[in-house]
Amino acid sequence: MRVTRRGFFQAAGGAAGAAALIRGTLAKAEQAGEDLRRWATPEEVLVPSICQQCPGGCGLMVRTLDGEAAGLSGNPLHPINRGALCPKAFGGLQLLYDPNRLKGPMARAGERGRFRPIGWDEALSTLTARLADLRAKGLSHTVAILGGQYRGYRDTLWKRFAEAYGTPNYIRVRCLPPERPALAHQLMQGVTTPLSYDLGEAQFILSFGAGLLEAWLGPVHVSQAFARLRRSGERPRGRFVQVDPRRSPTAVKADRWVPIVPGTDGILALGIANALIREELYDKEFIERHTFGFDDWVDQRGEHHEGFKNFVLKEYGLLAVSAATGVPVRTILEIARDLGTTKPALVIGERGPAYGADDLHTRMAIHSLNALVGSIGGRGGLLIQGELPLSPLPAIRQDEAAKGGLLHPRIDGAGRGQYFLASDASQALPDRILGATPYPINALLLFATNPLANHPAKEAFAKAFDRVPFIVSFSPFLDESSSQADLILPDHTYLERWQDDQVTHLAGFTCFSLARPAATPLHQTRNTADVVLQIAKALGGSTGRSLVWEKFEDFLQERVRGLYEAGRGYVVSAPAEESLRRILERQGYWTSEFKSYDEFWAALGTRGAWWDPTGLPVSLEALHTTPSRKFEFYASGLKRLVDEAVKRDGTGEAFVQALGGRDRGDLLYLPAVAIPAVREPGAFPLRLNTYRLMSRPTGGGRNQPWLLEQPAVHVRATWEGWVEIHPKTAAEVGVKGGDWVWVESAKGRIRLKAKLYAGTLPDVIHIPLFGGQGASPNDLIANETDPFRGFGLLNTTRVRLLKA
Amino acid sequence: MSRVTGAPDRMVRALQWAMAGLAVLFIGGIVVWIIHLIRTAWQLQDVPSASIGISLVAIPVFLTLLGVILYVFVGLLGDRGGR
Amino acid sequence: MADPADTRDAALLFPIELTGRGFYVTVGLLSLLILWGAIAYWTQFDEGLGVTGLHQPVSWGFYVTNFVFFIGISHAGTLISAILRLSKAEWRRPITRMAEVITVMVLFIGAGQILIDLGRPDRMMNIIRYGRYQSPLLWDATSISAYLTASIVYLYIPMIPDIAILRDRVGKRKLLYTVLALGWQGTEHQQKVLNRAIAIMAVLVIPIAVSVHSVVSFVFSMTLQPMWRSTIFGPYFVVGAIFSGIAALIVAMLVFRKAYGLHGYLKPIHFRYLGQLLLVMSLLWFYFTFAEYLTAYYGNEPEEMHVFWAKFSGPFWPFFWGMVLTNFVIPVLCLVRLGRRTIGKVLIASLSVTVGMWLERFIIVVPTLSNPRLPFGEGIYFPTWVEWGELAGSFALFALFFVLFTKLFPVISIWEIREGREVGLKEVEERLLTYLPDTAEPRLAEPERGW
Amino acid sequence: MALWGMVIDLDRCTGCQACVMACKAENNVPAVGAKEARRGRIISWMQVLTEEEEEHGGEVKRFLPRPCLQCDNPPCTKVCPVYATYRNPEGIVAQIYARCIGCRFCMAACPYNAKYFNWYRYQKEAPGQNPDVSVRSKGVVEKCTFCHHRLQKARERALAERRELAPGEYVTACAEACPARAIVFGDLSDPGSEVFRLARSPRAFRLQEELGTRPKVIYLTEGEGRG
Repeated sequence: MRVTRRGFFQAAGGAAGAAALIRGTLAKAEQAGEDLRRWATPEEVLVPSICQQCPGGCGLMVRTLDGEAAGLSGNPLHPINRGALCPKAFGGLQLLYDPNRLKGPMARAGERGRFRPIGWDEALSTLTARLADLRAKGLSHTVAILGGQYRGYRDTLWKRFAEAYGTPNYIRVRCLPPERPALAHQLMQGVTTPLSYDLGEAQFILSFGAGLLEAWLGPVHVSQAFARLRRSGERPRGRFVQVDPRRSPTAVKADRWVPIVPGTDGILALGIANALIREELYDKEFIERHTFGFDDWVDQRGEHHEGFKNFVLKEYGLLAVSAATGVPVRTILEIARDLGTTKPALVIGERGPAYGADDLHTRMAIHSLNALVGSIGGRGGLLIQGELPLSPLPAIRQDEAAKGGLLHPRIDGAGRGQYFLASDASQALPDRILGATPYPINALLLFATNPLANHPAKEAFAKAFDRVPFIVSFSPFLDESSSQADLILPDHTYLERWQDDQVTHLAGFTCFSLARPAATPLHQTRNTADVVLQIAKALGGSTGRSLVWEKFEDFLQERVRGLYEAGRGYVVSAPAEESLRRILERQGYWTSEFKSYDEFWAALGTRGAWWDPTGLPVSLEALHTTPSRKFEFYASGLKRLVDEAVKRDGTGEAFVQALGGRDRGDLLYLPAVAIPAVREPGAFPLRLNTYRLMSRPTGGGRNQPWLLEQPAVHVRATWEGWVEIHPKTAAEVGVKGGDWVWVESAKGRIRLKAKLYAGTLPDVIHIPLFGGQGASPNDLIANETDPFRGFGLLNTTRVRLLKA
Repeated sequence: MSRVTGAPDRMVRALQWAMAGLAVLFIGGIVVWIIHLIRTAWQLQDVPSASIGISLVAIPVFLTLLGVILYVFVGLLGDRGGR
Repeated sequence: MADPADTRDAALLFPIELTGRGFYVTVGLLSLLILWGAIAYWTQFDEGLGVTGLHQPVSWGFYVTNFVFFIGISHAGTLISAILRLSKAEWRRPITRMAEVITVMVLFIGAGQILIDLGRPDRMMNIIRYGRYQSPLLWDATSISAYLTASIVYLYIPMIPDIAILRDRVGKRKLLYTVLALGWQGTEHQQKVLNRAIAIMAVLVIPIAVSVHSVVSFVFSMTLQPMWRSTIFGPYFVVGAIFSGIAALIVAMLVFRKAYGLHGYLKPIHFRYLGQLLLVMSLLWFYFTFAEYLTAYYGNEPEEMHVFWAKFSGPFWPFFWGMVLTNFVIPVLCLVRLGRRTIGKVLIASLSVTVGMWLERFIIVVPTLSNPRLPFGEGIYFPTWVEWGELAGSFALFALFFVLFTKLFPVISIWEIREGREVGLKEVEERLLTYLPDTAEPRLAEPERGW
Repeated sequence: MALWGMVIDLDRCTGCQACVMACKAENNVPAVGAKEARRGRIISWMQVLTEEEEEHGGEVKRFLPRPCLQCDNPPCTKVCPVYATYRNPEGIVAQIYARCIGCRFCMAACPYNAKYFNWYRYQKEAPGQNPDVSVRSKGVVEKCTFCHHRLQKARERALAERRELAPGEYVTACAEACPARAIVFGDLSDPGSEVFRLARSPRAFRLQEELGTRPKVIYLTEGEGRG
């Protein structure tokens, strides 16, 4: 027999009520009646929401009982995840019910780190007064907004706010370089929208260190594609090779794990290219018709340029490649043969953090393999993402204050000089705040980011924070960064607020997700998007004029109208209904399911997403918008940028230097990765590799016990961080599994539990980014910065081990 | 030889028979319990044969024990009565 | 029958009549240990079994080890005394009572271990209300309650004449002794009833005792777990039980011999005989152990071998080799020649076996659990202060029960000693004669027809 | 009568633990905390085990999600002294928390270590829990129930709508969450069901098949091979 808790109380309440009546005590009977209402079967409603634990953007169904969230599952209609979820999603419940959440706004009381609760009115007026004051003094550019990991209209809103208010400093602080699209794709194909990988339709996948099945873009979407690759039913089992210094769970699932010296992925890619060319396994038709710079060529001025083919054959002999990468020649040949003979094959070169010192050319080298096998623009290859037909925003009418502020360069230097091509340069940011170059920062707004814990330059950030007189945090938690704030205006957690999501890594369709609040807010928190609108209104001027919406909900409703009016796409619905519509559409009929926009809006709110599974521009022309209208092995777009930079005085030279210097000649524009000289081990003989766990949500998830308790399965770990050491290496320093070890780099040292893991190169140790107890690898990472894109290099640090 | 006893004879005898009664109750209880277990196993069709099999050994053993106890009580106490 | 005025065995009544400082000190010390155990149990009851060192997968540890160990010790007793009685070994007379007391006391403690081990002791009655005979635990419950009943009866019946002596001789606790003596006057009928009852019990108690320890072993061998699923576990456990029982009995005898000055009753010869019995059991135990491990090793089944190597050279090697040392090497070395210093050697051997048999139970229970069939982490088990406390408390409680018993009843059967003097000598002589060839008319036995 | 079973395709499984966390959220399985976890007391009805290659110094070879295997011949139910665990007519091995005395015999008897014990009272009733599943007290054994409460709810719904239980209406939380769709749940006695078909795949095997426990969780091996 089934007795649910509530059912039981209901029964008990009924019995108590009866007993009270028999006794004739009216008051007690009323009390019992009250109990009965309290314990009555609650109203159960499923509300769609969007998981915000990672950039995957999976659709959720939140089970609510009288408005109280009591369970999560995947939204079965949502095209990204089709009802499935990853482990992180379930941590969302614990995030929502975290007992240490901030209960309302807080203001600094005395020194930093001490707080007193305040009301929303006071909090908002304090912030508005401060911002208005700076703006009035012509210092609007000295307000910096640091954003984190989120997408969609919250990003748009902040950007608009910054532009209307008059600060160029809306800076995204994230580990993953915030590129839209990947720079290598932009330079070689000229595309300006993100490309996506059609993993599920590929027959062979070669991945250079991308944690496909762990923390790469959207884990659920990729896992589903992986399952299709392996067992689609209609085709033979697809194969998949993982190049990675570590036998990650992805490598475990791969048919072949290719351990590689960290940072040499580009060299291996060129070695494979060499083998493909030498054995004539490349797609000759594609190369001939759709690429530029493969063979030697002569430019307009009559200068002879060496083509990709001869360059690779000359420079990347297999023996040299094998020596540099540690991958046997035989393996390189086998991979090349597999890659050249299996169609469609797909090469992935978007490892989350940077590959190493020459990251851009490494990515270009890897991407050139996709061109060699002709995997661009077809099924199982690289596809382009369609744009969502959302209603455009009205133009911002900037007043003088805003215009004046925007004339200033960005504090992090992005978009100028050496960071000419970077959209954000967070690694350089703290030093520039500290040095007040080119100007001091007077106010810092932190939204969805915690650089004091999660950024490799966290010490520099801590110092920089000390220099800023006014820091505002919108974090719902008192984390490292928000505890240094002067004012905290806590945001809702994602199950409590209106929000949207626009994911750009989807193969074959475009998707817009909408979430209304699934749970009644537990505390006195407010959706930061609403707060931004409120502040803008209070500030008035061009800020108020540009952000006229009362609530974020209104803003969203206005934007989404574009989807309704686009004349394509669907609000997601049951599979049967959907396939019927698609059959109709193929025959040329598209009809709207809804009579009015209100109906459309309501349906979107109860089903959770809109998508357009058809109408993708997959023609090769659309994919090749370079100057030559072809795939360019020789990136003439980059050449043009460099030429322009050289013509410009002052800042241009820094950019060219950062890229590698003009004396490299054509090598700057070719996917050329220099083979490094053999380095003596020196004082720090081991390399440090940090990686992202499947179980790590955005922000680290320290308030999500389920995830902290079972963070990984390849090692037995729980609650505290660890370092993975090859048994041989461990034996050399006399360390056994479970011992404490010191890991020491030039920057500092941390103590961690050792886990012996044979799945690694012996001279590489691996530390996960883990939100639980124990030291963070960020304390070790030497703050090497990618010289022209401004993000930290996470995997170039050298370390040594000591038994603790 | 005079009997050196401080307690009234009837009370002593009552206590002694009470001990015997206790033994009957205890072992009787165990037997009833075993039968209860068979009944439960039968009702739930939870391998009643096992219960019956075990009880076929267990019940006689307990009854024999009870027999010995009663034999001693009756034998010793009864003899004094006849003195 | 014995004359109550007979004062020869007055020494046996001293502990009951007089109480010295030593008694209070002992009781005090034991009470402290019991207090530790009680605090430990209260902590566990209040907070949960989490206060122990148990975990996933080692879900059984000290308590189950203690359960098997104590139930094993209980064989000391009744089984030995019954066998000696049935075989009419005359040297049994000063030993039987102590053996029987150990059995009863230790059975309570042993059964108690299972209750300590329960996660929900408040639901203990579920075993009675909803018990099911498919579970070996219920076999245990039945078998142990039968054994407990039988042991109490078997302790009580031969004590009746002694209680009568106490009733007549000791000034204290008159009512208790009068009631318990069941009006014993030593009449012929009474003696006949008594002797018959003792004889029946001695026969009855042996199969029950064997069943108890077989059933205890079935708790393990009925599962599918590596190194538990073994057909010889029943006899192996019974042998181990008798082995540890004898050892515990010897230790108890030596303690009371010293404490109550019973040198006159417990002579080296008794220890020599018991020592020889212990030696035989040690060899038998070794034989079983050898057979058990050889089959596992020879079969070389991967899951069994995990457990096997965990015991041989893995984390449990100190326990395993400690067990071999204390159960086999030390006792054999001590007991193989019992010429001089019999008592010392027997004492060392017995203490060694007591420790060794506890280790044996531990090495059976824990390594199997800590090496599961599926690839989990190996679970290493470290007991906490709670488990140590309950172990100490259990031993202390047993000792206290025993000491208190000796304050109420004679620890050596007075009437049996007297009977030995008065009847035994003659009887043995007569019996001995019947063993011998008839010297008067030596003649060959006629071959029976058809043989 | 239905015979509920599960097929886990190891070729699809990526060891991501979505099933593990889905199970915890669905069945109110507590996180036991750092101290308890270090002592080896994590409760994880669904657990992803890793098999290691012995010859390569212990490299992880494959992932093996392990729920309760719901044996048709369960070694755990036999040894329970109080009927707190039994195989119900539809093949689900049930656990009655209110009956369990915490002797842990079933844990010792289970060859798959699928049973877990509440060493302490790890949690109280709190918002966010699933009201369909009771919060276990200290001192009792718990384990995967194939989300039996979902069957009850589905059945009630079907009853209220006066129809038969539709296939696919009752699915466990782990199967529902699995991103690679490696877990398929259904009625093994229904020849039309996917589990019926997959259970007869040439890739199918059962854990510790030689023990004769006849698990109703069936695995499909990795690698080539049809099915």
